[in-house]
Amino acid sequence: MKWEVRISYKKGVLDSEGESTLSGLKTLGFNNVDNVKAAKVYLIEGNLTRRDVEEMCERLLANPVSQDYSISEVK
Amino acid sequence: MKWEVRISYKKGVLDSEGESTLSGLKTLGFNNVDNVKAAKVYLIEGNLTRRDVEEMCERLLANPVSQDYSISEVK
Amino acid sequence: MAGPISLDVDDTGLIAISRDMQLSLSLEEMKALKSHYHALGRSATGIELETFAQTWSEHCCHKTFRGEVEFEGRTISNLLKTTIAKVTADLNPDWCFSVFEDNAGIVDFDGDTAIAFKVETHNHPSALEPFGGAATGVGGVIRDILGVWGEPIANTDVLCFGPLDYPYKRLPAGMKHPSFIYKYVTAGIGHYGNNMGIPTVNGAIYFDESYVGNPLVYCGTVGLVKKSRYKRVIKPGFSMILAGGKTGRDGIHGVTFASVDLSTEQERSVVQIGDPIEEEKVRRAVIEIRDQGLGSAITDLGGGGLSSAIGEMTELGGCGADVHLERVPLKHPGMLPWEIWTSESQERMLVCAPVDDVEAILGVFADEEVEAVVVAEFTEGESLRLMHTDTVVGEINVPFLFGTNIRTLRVATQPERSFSEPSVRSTDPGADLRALLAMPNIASKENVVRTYDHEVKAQTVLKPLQGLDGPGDAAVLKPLFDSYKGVVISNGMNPEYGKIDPYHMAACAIDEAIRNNIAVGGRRIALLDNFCWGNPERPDRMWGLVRASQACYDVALEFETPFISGKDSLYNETELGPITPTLLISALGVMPDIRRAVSMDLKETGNKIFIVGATKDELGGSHFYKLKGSLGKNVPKVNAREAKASFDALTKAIDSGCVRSCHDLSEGGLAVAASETSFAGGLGIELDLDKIPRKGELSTEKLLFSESQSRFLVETCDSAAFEKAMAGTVFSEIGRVTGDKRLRITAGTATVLNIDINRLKGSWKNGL
Amino acid sequence: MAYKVCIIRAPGTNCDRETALCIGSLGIEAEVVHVKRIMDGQTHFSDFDGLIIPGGFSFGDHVRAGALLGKILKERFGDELVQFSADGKPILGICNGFQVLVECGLLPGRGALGALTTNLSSHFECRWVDLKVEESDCIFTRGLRRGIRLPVAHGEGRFLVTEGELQEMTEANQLVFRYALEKGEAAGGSYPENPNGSVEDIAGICNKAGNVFGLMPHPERAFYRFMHPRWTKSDDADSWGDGYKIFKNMAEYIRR
Ligand SMILES: Nc1ncnc2c1ncn2[C@@H]1O[C@H](COP(=O)(O)OP(=O)(O)O)[C@@H](O)[C@H]1O
Ligand SMILES: [Mg+2]
Repeated sequence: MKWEVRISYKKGVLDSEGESTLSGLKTLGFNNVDNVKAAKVYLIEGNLTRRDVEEMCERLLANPVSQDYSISEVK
Repeated sequence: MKWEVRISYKKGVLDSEGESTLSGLKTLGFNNVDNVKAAKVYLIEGNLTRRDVEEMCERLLANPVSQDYSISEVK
Repeated sequence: MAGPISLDVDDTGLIAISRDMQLSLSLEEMKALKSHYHALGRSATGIELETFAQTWSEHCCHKTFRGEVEFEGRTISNLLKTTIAKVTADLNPDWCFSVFEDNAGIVDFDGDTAIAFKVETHNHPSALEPFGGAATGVGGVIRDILGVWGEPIANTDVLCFGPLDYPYKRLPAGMKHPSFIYKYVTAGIGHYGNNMGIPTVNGAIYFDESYVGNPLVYCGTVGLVKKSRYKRVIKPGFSMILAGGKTGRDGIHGVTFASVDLSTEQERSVVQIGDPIEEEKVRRAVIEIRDQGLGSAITDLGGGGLSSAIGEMTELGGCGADVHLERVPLKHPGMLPWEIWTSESQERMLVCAPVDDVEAILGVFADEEVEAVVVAEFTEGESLRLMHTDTVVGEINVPFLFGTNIRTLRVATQPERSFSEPSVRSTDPGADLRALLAMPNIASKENVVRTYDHEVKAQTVLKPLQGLDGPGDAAVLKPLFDSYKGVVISNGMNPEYGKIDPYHMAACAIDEAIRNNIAVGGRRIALLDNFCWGNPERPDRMWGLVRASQACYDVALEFETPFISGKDSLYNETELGPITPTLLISALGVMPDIRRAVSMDLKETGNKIFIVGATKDELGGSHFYKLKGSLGKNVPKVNAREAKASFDALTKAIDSGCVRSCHDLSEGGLAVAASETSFAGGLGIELDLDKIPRKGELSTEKLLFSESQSRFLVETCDSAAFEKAMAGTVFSEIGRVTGDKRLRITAGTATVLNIDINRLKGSWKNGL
Repeated sequence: MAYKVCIIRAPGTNCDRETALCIGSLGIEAEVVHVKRIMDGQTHFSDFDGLIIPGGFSFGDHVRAGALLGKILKERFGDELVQFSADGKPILGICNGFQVLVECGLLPGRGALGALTTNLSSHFECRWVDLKVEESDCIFTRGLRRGIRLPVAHGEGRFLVTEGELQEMTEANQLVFRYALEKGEAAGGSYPENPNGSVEDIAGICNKAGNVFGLMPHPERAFYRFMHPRWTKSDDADSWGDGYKIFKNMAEYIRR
């Protein structure tokens, strides 16, 4: 099975990478960009249930104070 | 419009984050994980065409020599 | 190509083989191979030809520098030996421990501890993949230090980019914009050094249009060697251990024998992203092996991979070897023997050891979780046998591989160019000064410097930014816990002068590297040369190379500063043309007691300011002229004999304790140096141009902005002591440190400029 | 009896040597121990009188800075470390070590949560900062009153906690260092004085008992005066730097 885990900043936590990418794009002349958010994705393969992957997120991949996670199966 | 850009390492280019996440998960007892790949996602909002976003990838976000990118529209 | 390749063909056939296999071997070289194999009575194998191509490449054997050059009606044979290495041979200092031999130059330091220093370039990969290219550049030079059993303690980096505001429209298709390259090169350097815990303590960033599409990335590493543990012994029966990262299809130049299918083609990436954590583990293991007294020789794997590393080991040992390629741990299954043999995968080292040491060495690697295997055994005789499982895939005669010396002949012709002095005036010297401070080459590099860890290891005594973030002249390290002895690292580079005259450019680069070192208290200086040049097959480029090398000999000899190592990177040309010839001189000094180190920031109101050295009408290639859109003609020239006397005197002054700050005069001349020392100290300064020692008549702007060499601005708390130390040299008291925060320059009673130092600092900080 | 401190390291840890030299020069034996040796059971935390988690990039700082080492310590040795701390033995986490302590739950405190996330500048930064020393029970900062200066060098030092926990920490005097203006008051989030955007300018915190201390700045890079960026201005190159006292306190506390 193949799972995709996406880790993003919690609402209220400033996404500094998104912000600096935004300003970088503007410097390059992309003036129509309004907003950029950055996130991290892990593609995880193995004989794993959704519950396993949830546990991975809770135990390692996401920090509950600063990050949200979402899981989806990749077909 | 909202676009999602995903940047991942090209095949054959070392993905050290994926590798060490894999071994970290194993150390924590997730023995069924076979493979982990890491990627980065940018969610970009603005009055932008797909061509604009492609240009962003080529000029700033991705390095075509070592990274692949894919673009999709988020509805 | 699995099958044998017959070299029994005519010249056209030989050229075709070299071309089709991308061997880059000349017809003469192919003919030498032809007769060699004819005598052997057999065909060559692919892996054998690959080995010759690697070993005889420009990269590995420096064809241009070691070949012959027709120059001004005579033939120079071996430029390296007759200029750069000759300085060292002529001086023959007893403190040089190993020069031009091993992976790095090594000089004495303190008792059993010696210092190794090497600078490399990684230009082409950085043009393609700036982050990975720069990172692997850092990783590669660190391995050069490990490759002399050295413990890396500091990195330097000197970077050259196209202008950051270069118009996108003018970029040829596929070429990356200088700002992209700048961003990712600096990120790659920081990434590797920071992760490995090696401080990046010194460097420079330089901009010029000729670097668009061809950036220069110089990476240097300094390390500590224990002389009693420096071993290079190789004997038949000894084993060779390959340790570190797995071997993959990365960086294999010689593309293709049999046609490759698409999937493998994708795996064979031209660029690599280094893994500093892997190298950090390798570093720990290598140092542990050294300290336990295990192993008999070591080398890194760089260009040419195993083929170069093992080849050189057999040559050093005067023996042969049996190599078992199937034992090499692979990233990509199914790699062909020649791919394994020539792969340039990162983070790998080769350790040689007598059989009795092997278990223990493998154990040390295992402790650090580094994969290590015995890949080869040295044998009696002179045959390098390459095996895959039980098949012999190649057999090479070592003396032939290294002894075949086909001299490359180059022609050097002086290009016809003429230069003239512009008539530019400075109607508003204050405005010109602020504009100069904001020029990218002069402006603060703080935004980059702070992304590098320059403090890790807690040995950095003088840091890249000094006082209130002023630009330091040199870095000082205190690498030993129980000694106050210091290592001093500095650089010099002046591509702008080379546009007028490569000889004086080289002379100035040497002077600058040395005077930066002297400024903080360094002495007993050793030099490294690093040439980045265009295509040496073009006579005009070659002429510049010869002239620059000659200057290296003349000037370094006079300064009594031996070269201990160096490197060249030629063929730096793109469709936009060649790069401006660029010579980086790196200087390695020592000082007996770091507590005497002098930083460049002003210290105390009331102290007197002296200028050391004479100011001349030398603004050719200056930044003032550049600001005004001219190049000029009167390039700065070095009088090394006078300079040496004054440098020695300054060292005496520093040791006497009367020097409170010292800053060298370089781009932008006196006005820029005075601004920097002043805003770095947060104190004002008052100078009188009339008091400057000079040669000839000089207008105000020339006094302010001339880039004459061998000059310093010195703050002293004891004028009498300073004057005594400097007696017999050219120097003069020209002003004092003031309590207000203003830079005030007068010519006698007339005010030339009077500016708030924070405004100057503002221009300087926001230039990039 | 010789006292011994464990300096734990993982692949990518790179400040272990200089940190060991600091504590080692104060008469405490400093042993650098690979975490693998603890996992193999060759060495035990309980053999030591103190623990230091030094700076660096443990496991490449992949996933999050300090996360992998933090979770390994938490899941494999959580009980042991909780006991270690309950026994009153000192634990010091410097930079990456602070990140590890937060990820493994030893800081802010048992069960409570914090995060050290990407700097607001979004990049690694090396600079000296002024620190305000807060009133606390932290055993490492005893006797430190006036502001001090230490270097930081990190890319992920922005400390975050939930509102409620921040209040609890404040009330329990767990805030130890705050980034400050040169004059001494807290930086109020202003850059670069607060180099990473930490809430409340937090640069270092301790547990309630005061024997577990994590900080982003590097005291081992300020052990001697000649490490200070402006030491050349005065003539006391030989004297101690502002980081000395932290190790001195640790040593004295161990010998108490
Ligand atoms: N242009 C040069 N100037 C001075 N020394 C050089 C130059 N090129 C090579 N050398 C010397 O030759 C030795 C071998 O160099 P090189 O082949 O570059 O080694 P490596 O491949 O390990 O970097 C080095 O010690 C270096 O000092
Ligand atoms: Mg080498």
